[in-house]
Amino acid sequence: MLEIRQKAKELLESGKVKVVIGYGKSTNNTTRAVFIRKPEDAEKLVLDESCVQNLALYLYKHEVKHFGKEAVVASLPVLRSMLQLGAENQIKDQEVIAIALTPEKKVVELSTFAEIEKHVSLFKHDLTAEEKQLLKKINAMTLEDRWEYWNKEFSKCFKCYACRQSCPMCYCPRCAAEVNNPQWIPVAPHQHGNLEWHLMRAMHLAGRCINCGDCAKACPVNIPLNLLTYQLIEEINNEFKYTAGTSASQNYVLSTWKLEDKESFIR
Amino acid sequence: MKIGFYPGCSMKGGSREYKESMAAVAGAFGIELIEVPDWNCCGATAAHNLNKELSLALPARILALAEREGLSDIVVPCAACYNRLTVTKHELNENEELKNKIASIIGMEIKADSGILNIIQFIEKYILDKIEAKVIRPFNHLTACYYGCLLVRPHNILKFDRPENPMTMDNVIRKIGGTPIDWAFKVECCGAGLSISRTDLVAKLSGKIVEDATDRGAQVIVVACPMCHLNLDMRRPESNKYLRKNLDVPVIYITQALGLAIGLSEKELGLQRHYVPVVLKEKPADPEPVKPAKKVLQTQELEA
Amino acid sequence: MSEFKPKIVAFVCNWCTYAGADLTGTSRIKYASNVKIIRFPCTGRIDFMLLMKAFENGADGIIVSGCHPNDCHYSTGNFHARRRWMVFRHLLDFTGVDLRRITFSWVSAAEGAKWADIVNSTVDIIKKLGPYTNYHSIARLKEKEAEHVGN
Amino acid sequence: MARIGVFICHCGENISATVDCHKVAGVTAELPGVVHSVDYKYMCSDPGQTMIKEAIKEKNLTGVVVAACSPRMHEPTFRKACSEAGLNPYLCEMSNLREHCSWVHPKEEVTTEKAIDLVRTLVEKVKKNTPLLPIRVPVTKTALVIGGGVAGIQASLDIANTGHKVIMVEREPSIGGHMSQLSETFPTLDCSQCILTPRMVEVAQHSNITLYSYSEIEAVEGFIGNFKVKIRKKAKCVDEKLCTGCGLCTTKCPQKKILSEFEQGLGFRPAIYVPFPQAVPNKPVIDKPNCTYFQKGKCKVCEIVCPTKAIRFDQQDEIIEVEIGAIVMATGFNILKTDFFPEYGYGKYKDVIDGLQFERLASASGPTLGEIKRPSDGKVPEKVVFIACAGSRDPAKGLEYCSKICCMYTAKHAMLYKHKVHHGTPYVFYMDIRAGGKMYEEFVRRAIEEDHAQYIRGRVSRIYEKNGKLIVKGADTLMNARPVEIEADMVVLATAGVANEGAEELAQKFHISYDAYKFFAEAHPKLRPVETNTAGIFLAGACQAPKDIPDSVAMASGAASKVAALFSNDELTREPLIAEVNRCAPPLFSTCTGCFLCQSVCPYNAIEREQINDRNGNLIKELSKINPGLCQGCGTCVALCKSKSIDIFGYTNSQVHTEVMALLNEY
Repeated sequence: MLEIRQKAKELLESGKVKVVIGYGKSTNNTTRAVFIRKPEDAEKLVLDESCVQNLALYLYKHEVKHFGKEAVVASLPVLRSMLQLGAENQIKDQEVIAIALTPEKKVVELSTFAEIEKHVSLFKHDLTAEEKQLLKKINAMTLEDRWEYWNKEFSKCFKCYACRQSCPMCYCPRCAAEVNNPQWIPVAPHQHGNLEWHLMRAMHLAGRCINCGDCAKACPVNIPLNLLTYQLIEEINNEFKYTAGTSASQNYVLSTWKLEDKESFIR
Repeated sequence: MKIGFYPGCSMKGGSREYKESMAAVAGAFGIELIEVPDWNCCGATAAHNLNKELSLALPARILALAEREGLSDIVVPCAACYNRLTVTKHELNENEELKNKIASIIGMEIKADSGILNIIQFIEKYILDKIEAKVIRPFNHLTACYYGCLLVRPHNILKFDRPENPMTMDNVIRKIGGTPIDWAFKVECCGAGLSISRTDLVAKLSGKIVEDATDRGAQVIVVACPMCHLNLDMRRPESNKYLRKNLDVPVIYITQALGLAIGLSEKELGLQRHYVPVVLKEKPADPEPVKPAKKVLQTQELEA
Repeated sequence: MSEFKPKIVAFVCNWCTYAGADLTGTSRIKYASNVKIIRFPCTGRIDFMLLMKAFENGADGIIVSGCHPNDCHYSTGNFHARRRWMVFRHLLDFTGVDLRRITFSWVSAAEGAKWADIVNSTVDIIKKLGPYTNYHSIARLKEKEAEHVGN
Repeated sequence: MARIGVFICHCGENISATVDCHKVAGVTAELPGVVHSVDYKYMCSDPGQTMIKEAIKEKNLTGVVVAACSPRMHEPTFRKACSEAGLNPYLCEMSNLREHCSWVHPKEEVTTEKAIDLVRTLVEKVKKNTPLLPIRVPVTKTALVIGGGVAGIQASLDIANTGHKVIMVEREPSIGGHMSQLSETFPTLDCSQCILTPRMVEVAQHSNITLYSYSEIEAVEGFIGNFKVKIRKKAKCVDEKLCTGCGLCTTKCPQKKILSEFEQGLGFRPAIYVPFPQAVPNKPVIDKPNCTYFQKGKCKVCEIVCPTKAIRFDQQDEIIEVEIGAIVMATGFNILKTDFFPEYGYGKYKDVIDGLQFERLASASGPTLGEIKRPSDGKVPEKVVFIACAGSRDPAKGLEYCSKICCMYTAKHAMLYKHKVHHGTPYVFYMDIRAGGKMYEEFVRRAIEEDHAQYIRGRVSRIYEKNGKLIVKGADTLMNARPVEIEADMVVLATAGVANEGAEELAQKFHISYDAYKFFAEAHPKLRPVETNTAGIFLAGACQAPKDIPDSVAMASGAASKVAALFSNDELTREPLIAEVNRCAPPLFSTCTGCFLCQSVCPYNAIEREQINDRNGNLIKELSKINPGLCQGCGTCVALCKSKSIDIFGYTNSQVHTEVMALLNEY
């Protein structure tokens, strides 16, 4: 924790960055994102297991950007988000400095995508055992049951869009859900509108989700909607050997193709 | 490991040594051959000329029996049987209606989904990758691999090797330290079914095969079909008479060659059963330098 | 009660399948009238949202069809579509949408007979499956019908 | 408020036989926004079109739906009619009641119901249509011809003679292609070189033709009328301006034993060489991999002997960018040169050769100066066996198609052989003799009757060497499959004609389609044989399928006339059915977020990056922008765009969405 503060201090003092995005204390011992702009404030930074939010979310927000050059306390999901955001031209190479921890918990400063890619490759990023377990459980259900299961879940949704707001990959200034000509997604939170919203969200994140799970954490009614995109992570990996958030230079899986792509399902 | 086995008539008679050597080799690799119970004639060679349904029903019954035993792979050493079984499997799977009809004729359920392996496919699938380790007496002879007709034809159904220029057996021989020769008659007709009715023809056809092999320095002819063996081996006196030569190149089964290489005894392999005594000459120390195939054509002479 | 008449929407590309369906007509091959075709420039244009819209609005089955690989008039649209469909199918299956209700096919401008066959076989499948009440019930069709009048 | 006119066509009986057109008209008349709805016997007829025009004027319609045949048939007709009546043509839509309804369904209630649904759908769509203006693009009146064989030569000359510029690109050091390798040509037996070389010279001298020999296509972008092509001019290591083509270097080059590609490996050439005496351009190139200097670092003999000091060892490949209006592909074919049939011993026996090699043996300029001598020992072969269909028409072992030219050139070979070796006997194994063509059958008869070529109908199973002879084993199917055995001195395989090396990559570079055998695909097998599916790119010669000389030349002239027709306009108009990225007021500028995931889906590289800067030139935002010239309107980007920022005219999101709604909701 001290090292982090030290590093943040340095960066701000040297003027290398203008703002450090990190975690700070919040009410009833939770943590929240803080934006440190003065070296002395570096003391406010904390880093413990309660620091789970994906801070990549703030990197491209113009409210933060206008402070000037950013550094971010970067957990693995943040780094992977950064790579994917890089691949999608939302942040540029060397635009943001990542303050990350090596597997040996040493603080390192990563300033280029290349460094981040190298760093990320040190960790194996896979779904957690329980995530896999859940997926297995759902996949084991009959079609009917799966339909029932998800509609039960979706029926809880009241379209607060917290999932969208918490997702670093949902950066569109106007989400398709807001398009009203044509009205793709019904506004009212009825069952069908919810289904369409969640399917669309999953499709739009297909091949882009870096499984930080913030969408599910953000959901006030606890819909396990991260599973939708996780399932696709698995499938896309099987089909195309592609994983989002591993490189800032790879082409988007759904805007490329191979002649030998499977088409057994096509008559 | 247990694998289905359809002997067919010849394994019980003329070519017992084929079966013996095969069992011996299989055993050496821990493979048990389960004979298809209550099997019947495969219908070669006459049935398919006389009655199509009969020619399908006979092999169909064999397949059905094998299925009943739960044998997923059946090895069929005789090329003629192999051909009949495979063709039948193909025709039944092509035509659901026909399949049902045949099923009703033999009065048995039939899926026709079991794998049918000729001896070479059998070796390739279950033995080839393990063999080099086991070779203790390399098969160091100039070898003419003789495939005959039924092993590789009709290609569109068997989908096995190149009908006019098969090489699979040559590869097996190479694996056991042999030197397959490049010769011209590896798929020529041996006379096959005429062995009884037109000995004269067989003498002539087989004679040419043996002659070409000998001319190209073969020290042994290796076959994978009882009928071929019969004609090249038993009919040797006749063919020699036709050729006015005295050719004594021995003819052995691929399984016997394998057996020898992994050190099984001549007895186990039934070598003593052959008509032409199996005397295997060693390959000469430095053989005729086999000219490498050259695409490049020398044209000095031309320009002269 | 009257027998079930499936509603089937076909999303097809202009250059291959639409032309193929034209050929079915010119060769007077008959097929079930349950299917109605919507024309797109290319399978690559077909938005996955439209498939959901079709189900929402009462379709019991969907056909999506375009040019065979390498035939695409735009050279690669169908390849991109192929990937998109693959992923979308995985998602639908995962959420319990019945994939048997969506037929994907390649039908070239020369395959009039194939088009008829695709339609008829799809209609048969859907007849077996019956109306897609699962989806329609949550889509609250009846209440919505009013909404669409005139827009 | 929309004012839609609906016009139901009976198409004589074609539609009205199974669809109650009158009812359809009646029902659609009730649809909201429909102010006019009629049915008529022939809408496409003159009175029919007049009905539409008048209705447009009288009821000042804002949209028209013609429910008749397939839009692929008559959409242009009716759109034209509308524009003549002052209605923007893109406010007219067609509903396909014939091909998609009346012809495929029986006469019954549901068929009429379906018709109504189809019409209603288009009515709803047309309400969302917007007036569009056709896109005008200029035409660069320069043609690119790829390949300098007889087809390329013909195409270039024809185009050049219409007064347009031509750029010809040839991969080899000289133009001429396969035809320059041939000895004589069927059915006239006139010398190939004699008829070709004058044409080659013409190309070299034509003021409208720029020739890039020893060059290849690096990259292509753009579209009809406006292609941009990068040509890689491979380093010849010879300064063409200085070189006089005296040939001293080629005679002095110490490297002499390099197999000559032109002689099909039957002769040699030095490392600095011209492929053949009549080459165009007649200037040598250095074959780096075989040049002593490039491999060992010393030699430079050519440099020393060159009287004009034209040798440039340091010459680099050069990339030339050209602007092109139309492209003719004339990349030709090749023959299957492989040990394709091990049983025929090609590559194993020196005296088993292929057709092109025989051409060189028979050619007066060939390695044997036209004497038929067999490669192995230079003896004159007494018996020569020619095998037709070596690879062609053989699904089991070879290719399924017929190579078309082999029957004829095999007959020619047999003849040439007989003419040169009077006491010799040519044998020809064949499946069928395919001699369709002017004077072709007569030619083959001559080979058989006058030159006594022994034609044997049957296949060869095997060729093997036995005491100096090639034993050819086959069957004579006309003698109920009697086995035939011929002791030949030489065997000539008429190996199949196949697509040229690199054809596939080239096709992908140009976005043209190709068949399973990698031959380029024509737009329509009968009606558009010289066009490709990519506008502005045409085909000539054997790159489309194996062809003989007359066919190749005819096709080349066809392609040339297509190019000339295209160049007869200064401007092309294109359908405005293209995609567009939305724009809106600052600070958003567009709902596009500039993720540029759409860039790689575009088959035409039409999606560009636009930078929005503030007045001090600082970047505010990067957005996608679609080049209307390049966009062909596939719409793949539209479906991909997550923020729905891209839309495509004619198939807009709101249009297709409405169609789905309308199609399914009867009301």
